[in-house]
Amino acid sequence: MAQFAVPPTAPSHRRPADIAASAPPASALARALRNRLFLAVCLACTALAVLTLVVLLVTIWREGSGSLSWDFLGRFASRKAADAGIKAPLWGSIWVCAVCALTALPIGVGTALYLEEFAPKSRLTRFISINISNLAGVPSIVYGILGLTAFVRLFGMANPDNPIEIGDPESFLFLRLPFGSGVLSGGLTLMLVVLPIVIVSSREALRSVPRSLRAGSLALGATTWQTTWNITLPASVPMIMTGAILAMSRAIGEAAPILVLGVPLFSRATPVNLMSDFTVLPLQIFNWAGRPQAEFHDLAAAAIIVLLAVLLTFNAVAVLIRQRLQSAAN
Amino acid sequence: MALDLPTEIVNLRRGLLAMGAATERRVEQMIAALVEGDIEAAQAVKAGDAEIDAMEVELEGQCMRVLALGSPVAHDLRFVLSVIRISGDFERIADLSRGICKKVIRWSGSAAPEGVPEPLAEMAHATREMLADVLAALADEDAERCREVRRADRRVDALNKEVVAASRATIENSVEDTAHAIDLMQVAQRLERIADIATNIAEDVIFLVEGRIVRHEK
Amino acid sequence: MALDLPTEIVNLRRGLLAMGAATERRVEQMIAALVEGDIEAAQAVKAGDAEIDAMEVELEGQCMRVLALGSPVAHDLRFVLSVIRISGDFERIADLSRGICKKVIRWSGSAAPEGVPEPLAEMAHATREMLADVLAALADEDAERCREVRRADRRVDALNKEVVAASRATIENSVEDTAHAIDLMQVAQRLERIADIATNIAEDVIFLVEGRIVRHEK
Amino acid sequence: MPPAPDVVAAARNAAAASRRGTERSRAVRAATERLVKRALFGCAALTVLSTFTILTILLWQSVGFFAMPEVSLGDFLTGTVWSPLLGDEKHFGIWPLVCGTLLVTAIAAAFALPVGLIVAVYLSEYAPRRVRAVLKPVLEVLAGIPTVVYGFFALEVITPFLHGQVSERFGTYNAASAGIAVGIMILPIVASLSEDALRAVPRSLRDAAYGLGGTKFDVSVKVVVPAALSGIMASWLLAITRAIGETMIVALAAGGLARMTADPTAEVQTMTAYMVQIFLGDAPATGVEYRSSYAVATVLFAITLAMTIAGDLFLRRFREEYD
Amino acid sequence: MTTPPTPASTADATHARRPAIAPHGVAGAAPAPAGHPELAVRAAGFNSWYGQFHALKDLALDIPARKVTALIGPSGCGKSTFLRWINRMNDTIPGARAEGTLTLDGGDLLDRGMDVVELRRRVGMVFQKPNPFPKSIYDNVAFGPRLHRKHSRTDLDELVENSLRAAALWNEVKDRLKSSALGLSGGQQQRLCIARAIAVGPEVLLMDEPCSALDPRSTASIEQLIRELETQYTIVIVTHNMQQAARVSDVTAFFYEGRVVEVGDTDRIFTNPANKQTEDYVSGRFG
Amino acid sequence: MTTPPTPASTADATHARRPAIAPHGVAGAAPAPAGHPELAVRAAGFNSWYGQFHALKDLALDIPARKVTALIGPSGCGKSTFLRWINRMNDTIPGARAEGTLTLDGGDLLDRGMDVVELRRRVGMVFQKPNPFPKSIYDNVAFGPRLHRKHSRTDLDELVENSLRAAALWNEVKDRLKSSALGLSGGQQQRLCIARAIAVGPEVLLMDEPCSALDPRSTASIEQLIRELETQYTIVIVTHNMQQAARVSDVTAFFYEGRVVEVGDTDRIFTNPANKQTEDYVSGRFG
Ligand SMILES: Nc1ncnc2c1ncn2[C@@H]1O[C@H](COP(=O)(O)OP(=O)(O)OP(=O)(O)O)[C@@H](O)[C@H]1O
Ligand SMILES: Nc1ncnc2c1ncn2[C@@H]1O[C@H](COP(=O)(O)OP(=O)(O)OP(=O)(O)O)[C@@H](O)[C@H]1O
Ligand SMILES: [Mg+2]
Ligand SMILES: [Mg+2]
Ligand SMILES: O=P([O-])([O-])[O-]
Repeated sequence: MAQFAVPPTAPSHRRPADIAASAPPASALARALRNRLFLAVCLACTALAVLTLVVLLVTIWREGSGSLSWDFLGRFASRKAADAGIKAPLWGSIWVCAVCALTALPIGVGTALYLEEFAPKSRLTRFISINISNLAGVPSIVYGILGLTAFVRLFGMANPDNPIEIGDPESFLFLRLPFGSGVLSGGLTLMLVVLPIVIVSSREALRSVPRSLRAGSLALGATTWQTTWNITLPASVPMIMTGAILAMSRAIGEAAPILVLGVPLFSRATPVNLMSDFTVLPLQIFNWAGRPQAEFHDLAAAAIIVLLAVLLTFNAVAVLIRQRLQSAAN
Repeated sequence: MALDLPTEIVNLRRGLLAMGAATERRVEQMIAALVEGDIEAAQAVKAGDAEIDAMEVELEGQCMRVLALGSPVAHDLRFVLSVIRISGDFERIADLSRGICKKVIRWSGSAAPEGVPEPLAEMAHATREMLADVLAALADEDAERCREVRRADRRVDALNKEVVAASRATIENSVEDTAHAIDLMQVAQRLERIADIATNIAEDVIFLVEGRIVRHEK
Repeated sequence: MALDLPTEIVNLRRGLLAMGAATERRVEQMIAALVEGDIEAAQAVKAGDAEIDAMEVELEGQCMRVLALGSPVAHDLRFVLSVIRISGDFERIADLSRGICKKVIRWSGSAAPEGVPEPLAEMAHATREMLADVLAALADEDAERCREVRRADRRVDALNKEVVAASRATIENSVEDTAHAIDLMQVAQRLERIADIATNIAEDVIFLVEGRIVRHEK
Repeated sequence: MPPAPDVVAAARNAAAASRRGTERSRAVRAATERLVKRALFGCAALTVLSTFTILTILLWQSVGFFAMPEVSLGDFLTGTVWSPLLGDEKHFGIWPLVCGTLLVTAIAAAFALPVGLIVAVYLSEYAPRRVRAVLKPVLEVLAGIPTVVYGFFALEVITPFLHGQVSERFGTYNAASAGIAVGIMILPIVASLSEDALRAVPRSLRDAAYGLGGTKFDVSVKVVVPAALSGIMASWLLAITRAIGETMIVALAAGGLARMTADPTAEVQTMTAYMVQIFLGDAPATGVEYRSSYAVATVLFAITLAMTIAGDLFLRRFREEYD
Repeated sequence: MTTPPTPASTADATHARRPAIAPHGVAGAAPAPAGHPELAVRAAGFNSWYGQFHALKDLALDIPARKVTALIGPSGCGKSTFLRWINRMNDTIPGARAEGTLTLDGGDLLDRGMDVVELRRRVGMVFQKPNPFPKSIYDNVAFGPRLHRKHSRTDLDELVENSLRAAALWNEVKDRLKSSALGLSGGQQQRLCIARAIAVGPEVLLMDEPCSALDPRSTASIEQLIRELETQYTIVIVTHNMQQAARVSDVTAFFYEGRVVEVGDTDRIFTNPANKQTEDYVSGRFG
Repeated sequence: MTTPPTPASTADATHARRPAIAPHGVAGAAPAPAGHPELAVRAAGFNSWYGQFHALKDLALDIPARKVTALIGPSGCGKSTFLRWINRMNDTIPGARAEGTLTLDGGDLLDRGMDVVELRRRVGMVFQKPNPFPKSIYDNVAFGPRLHRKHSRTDLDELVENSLRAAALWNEVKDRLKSSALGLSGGQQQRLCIARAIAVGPEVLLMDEPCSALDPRSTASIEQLIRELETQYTIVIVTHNMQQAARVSDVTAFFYEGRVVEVGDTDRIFTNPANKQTEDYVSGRFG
């Protein structure tokens, strides 16, 4: 503002109203037109997004609905398109997701609780939070590499060709070291993928609980944990659950990290325990979609329909929870 | 203690009316002393003045407190201001009564002539009546009655003139009565002031009720 | 207009001091009329009373406004209360001066005796001095000076007694002077009241400065 | 219950009643407190551990890779030929893979960032409540669709469309198709996060702008968008990061030919696609090809890490605090 | 308190389309009829609804020009609603509608065809919480003028400076015009918002509890400012603080349950209100 | 204003570990020495910091028992900071520390080994914005008691009822104890917060601008309540509203830049303050 700094005195005595009235007015018509035009652009872009979704869904439905049947869900994969089904990947997905949910939720929420409620304001705390936001940006295929090394091979600490086995391989209670590319490895790997999501959304949920509520509880003589357990957590549970469901739907759709683990592309069995071989739906879709034959593309489309149905259900639940939350708040 | 404006206003009102009653009692005793020569009553008025003074200081302090802590407005504010003014008026009335009583006591010591002249006695009663009326008007916040009090003041003024004329006549008749005649005139003048002050109170009540200053209006 | 408390306080102060000056002028004129027989001055006092009344009503209205809209506390509050009280006192002083002037005018009409007795003139001057002092003390918020004013009141009281005694002597000497002697006594009594009221103002200034009610303390 | 006559008596009764009952143990309370805090810290430590492990693995394997006789770090960082599988003439120059990744990302960003932002502006500023109630879930559905589905979509719809309607030069695998599919994938991320940022702009700012005589356009574009800029930028950076790390779409639609090109019709290979190629194949775990995928992963990790840190800094530096 | 309508506000009270308010600069310039205070805003038989809820009922209120009018009354009595009709901010609220007479300098404010953008230029508004844009101080003030007109660079500089001077903020910010407005204190931010409103050259300034988010010191500075602006602008201020209404306003209107119960000189309302409800409210005896 | 220390607050002012405050129920029961007002909180040579920032400087303040003490002063002068040391809520702020003497009924409040949980039971706090928990009204009030003791069902019912009665809320909520506390109005919520604080049987109630988020009507009800509770509790209230301090308190302390400039009977502070700064502040002439 050089021109203000130089002349030290003599403010002009024109009233703001006079100065404001002195310049030529902007054309009202032009302003109105610009207003309209922008609205048109907005509508076009939004329509494009919606249209994309419609085209996508329609294409998939057209290609996949033909192959869809209860049989399709109940059959194993086959080299012949007509005989192929998704029994193995469907069950694989369910198993893996269960493992993922059971591990990611406690760890993720626990981390969020620690950071929001307990952590002192130290460098370590800051480092942990930065680290988590970085983890959120790590491509999922890199997690695959981590899972491969850490779970499948257990850092090479045990000989994969001569694994240590505890229990009956056909029963549920069976442990093998290293884990190999079984359900447990898959689930834990997905856990790593979605952990940052769970943590971030849980932290957000906890942060949305007003400070004043915590202060109110502490001022009544509650300890930090009593405050957390009685006040903060109950108030944030719906939001945490919404975040968790969205994280799970991400886990269900992930193919890349599972692919890296080296799971068999052809599986003709459903898992019986945490060490069982498995495949997952997205991987099966990838497999079918990558083949040159059109019949397999139809199978892929059918499998996609199943996958999307599962996801839509998840989403619907999340939306429901959120709406309950919103109506409770009002 | 913490301050609750409505309660404080009620307390002020109670205090003011109590002070009014005490003042009225002084005036009654004063008239008893003056008209009936009741020396004891005169003594009582003299002795009781400190009490009235204390009441005034107390009320004034309370008003100050209410103004400082309660920020009254509208009727409340006018009421507090009226309390300040009227309590001062009461104090002045008690003071004037005390002055009259002092004279009465002095007379009783010397060989005083029997009784007071008719117009003075009448004046005393008229004044007393005005005071009673204005106290009632204050208690009821009755502006109409106040206007009557203002009218009544004229009569007291006229009586005062009569007393002065009568005194002069007395003196011119018998010079040895000069001292007493002068005293009587002074008493009359004080009564006239009391009536004036009653009128002022009436005007304050009108202000309190109607929010208009009528003091210097005719 | 909107209300800015500091500005309002300054305005009130200005208004009060102006009223004080106007009152002082009346008293001066009254003394000129009384001591030097300046009838014009007496006329001026009589005519100017309405102006003082107007000033009082104006100041009082302003105080009311400040109290209602500005919620003053501490010194501001005490100041506003003092303005209410002191302006009333000024009005009363002007009223009493007017009373004296009326008498002076009456004398001029009849064949009045030359001059006023020495003690009365002295009383007039002492009273005027008290008033001047208390006005200065008010302007400077000087509590010490106010205490002096309180002391000076005793002298005026003593002079008043002298005047009454002298008047009685006059009457007993020459009955035909009764009327004038009575007038002189009444004038003296009014002067005494003016001095009393100056003392009251002094007490109000002490209250304003120190926040203590000293009115009925000895 | 005795009816308490007034406030003071009730207060006295309350004080008395609060003293009845048995006191809880303070020792137990303190012990619980310590235990819980440690357990939760354990959870938090796990996240650090996982970063640490990733770094160790990537660096360890990369060191192994660069220690092999066929490879040199210099060539890797400056080389413009990537041909790990072609017989004896193996070249490990990372640039073709980086170039492929950037091309696909650029196409995706060019489409998704502006469109996503405009959709966000529409949703937060213009859309009637009912339209918003429909559109918001639609966006969420789009965001929740697995990437493999987009890959399928690219192969089945986008590529035939490009080939048929735009130009014959688009082959079965091409960068444009993959880029557009990635764009569709990140569009909801941009739209949804930007919309959050726009809605976080307090209503009072809009009121102020309307109060000065602004039109809806003025208010949205001149006040609300600038006010939410840091959030919008953060959403863009996150979307780009996701695009760079995207695997399944490019593995399906972009092809497997690593080369330096800016031609959207051309078949390209991205870093992630190369890794898929290796891990799907039967390359021996000790071979140079296998090891090379770790080196690529390291580069990928470094790039995304840089992006996230940049986004973080951006958010921190330019965030406007509204109470 | 009912003043005869100014000539401009004719008797036309029907709701056919009428010409929108007079063009800028003309209406304000017309001198008021001698002997009557100039009227800025006039409401008569004014009703307003939010959906089914009848918020303002048969309201009559005349707001004098170039004075400060305070609207007081208990929460929810419709003060803000009335204020927001004067510059049609209620247009942004779905379901809000009004009927009856509401004029600004005689021009109908309820005309559906009216150019609300121009209206809001003429009627500035200051809100409860200071709401500076997250831009530089300079850009905040220049925002409004830039919307409406093309100013030369030097004109704009002058306009910004004079607006900031008018808002008594210039000396505090002149050395940091380019720094963010969010770095100012609460009181400064509110004065900035006033400068911003002033910069478009309004005739009327509406203020909805402009000090309720501020500490006493900042409040005092804003009150001082309002007093100084009064000669230039017609100011309407909503406040919950009776003392504030008493301090800053010339005219006070007491709202109760959607009606104007009493309106009059502030002095009178606070010393001698005519209505019992007004008396109770200003004495703090309400409820 | 300096009153000799009560016997319990001995001369020990060093900062070695001292026994924590006297066990519950004993300290409060000891009668005050005759002739002196009973002292609840006593600060002397008290200093407090936030990191490097010296927030309270050499503060001396005696807070009488079972009276209302108002802390007034400009924004940022340290009123809240002082208040939050009395129940050690500052422990939750990293970098906050204090030195000097601060005692409650003679027990050292700065003892690091003190059981702050027990302290906060004895010293209740009410915040600026009403902050009821998102639970039922009943559970809000029962929350504190449940933390500290195992009450029988009937005991708890009685406690909840009496606490609500003490907060003058019982009649309004007795038919909907099980419904959410968030459905109450602002003023009711604040009274609920007071009931919640009362339910743990405190001796001292700290209130940090308890009415600043409320409308005048609710404010009046809270002020009324404070006046009624005064005989039972030692109340310390921070307020920006001078009129409020004047209305509710017995003793007023004026804070300025981290020091207590003047403290005394509220009457005196508002009619005849001894200090020029106090006078200026209460007269609204500040700054
Ligand atoms: N957008 C809205 N939709 C529906 N009702 C509304 C809306 N805004 C206000 N109201 C209702 O209209 C009435 C008047 O509201 P308004 O905001 O004008 O009150 P107010 O006098 O400004 O109160 P306050 O002093 O609390 O600001 C209230 O009963 C309120 O509940
Ligand atoms: N958590 C904190 N960290 C650093 N400084 C703080 C913190 N809390 C308060 N302060 C500073 O300490 C000083 C005193 O703050 P405090 O909140 O006690 O003031 P206050 O008198 O209550 O003001 P207000 O009236 O605005 O509430 C202020 O200058 C403030 O900036
Ligand atoms: Mg006396
Ligand atoms: Mg409002
Ligand atoms: O002062 P006065 O005696 O005339 O009332």
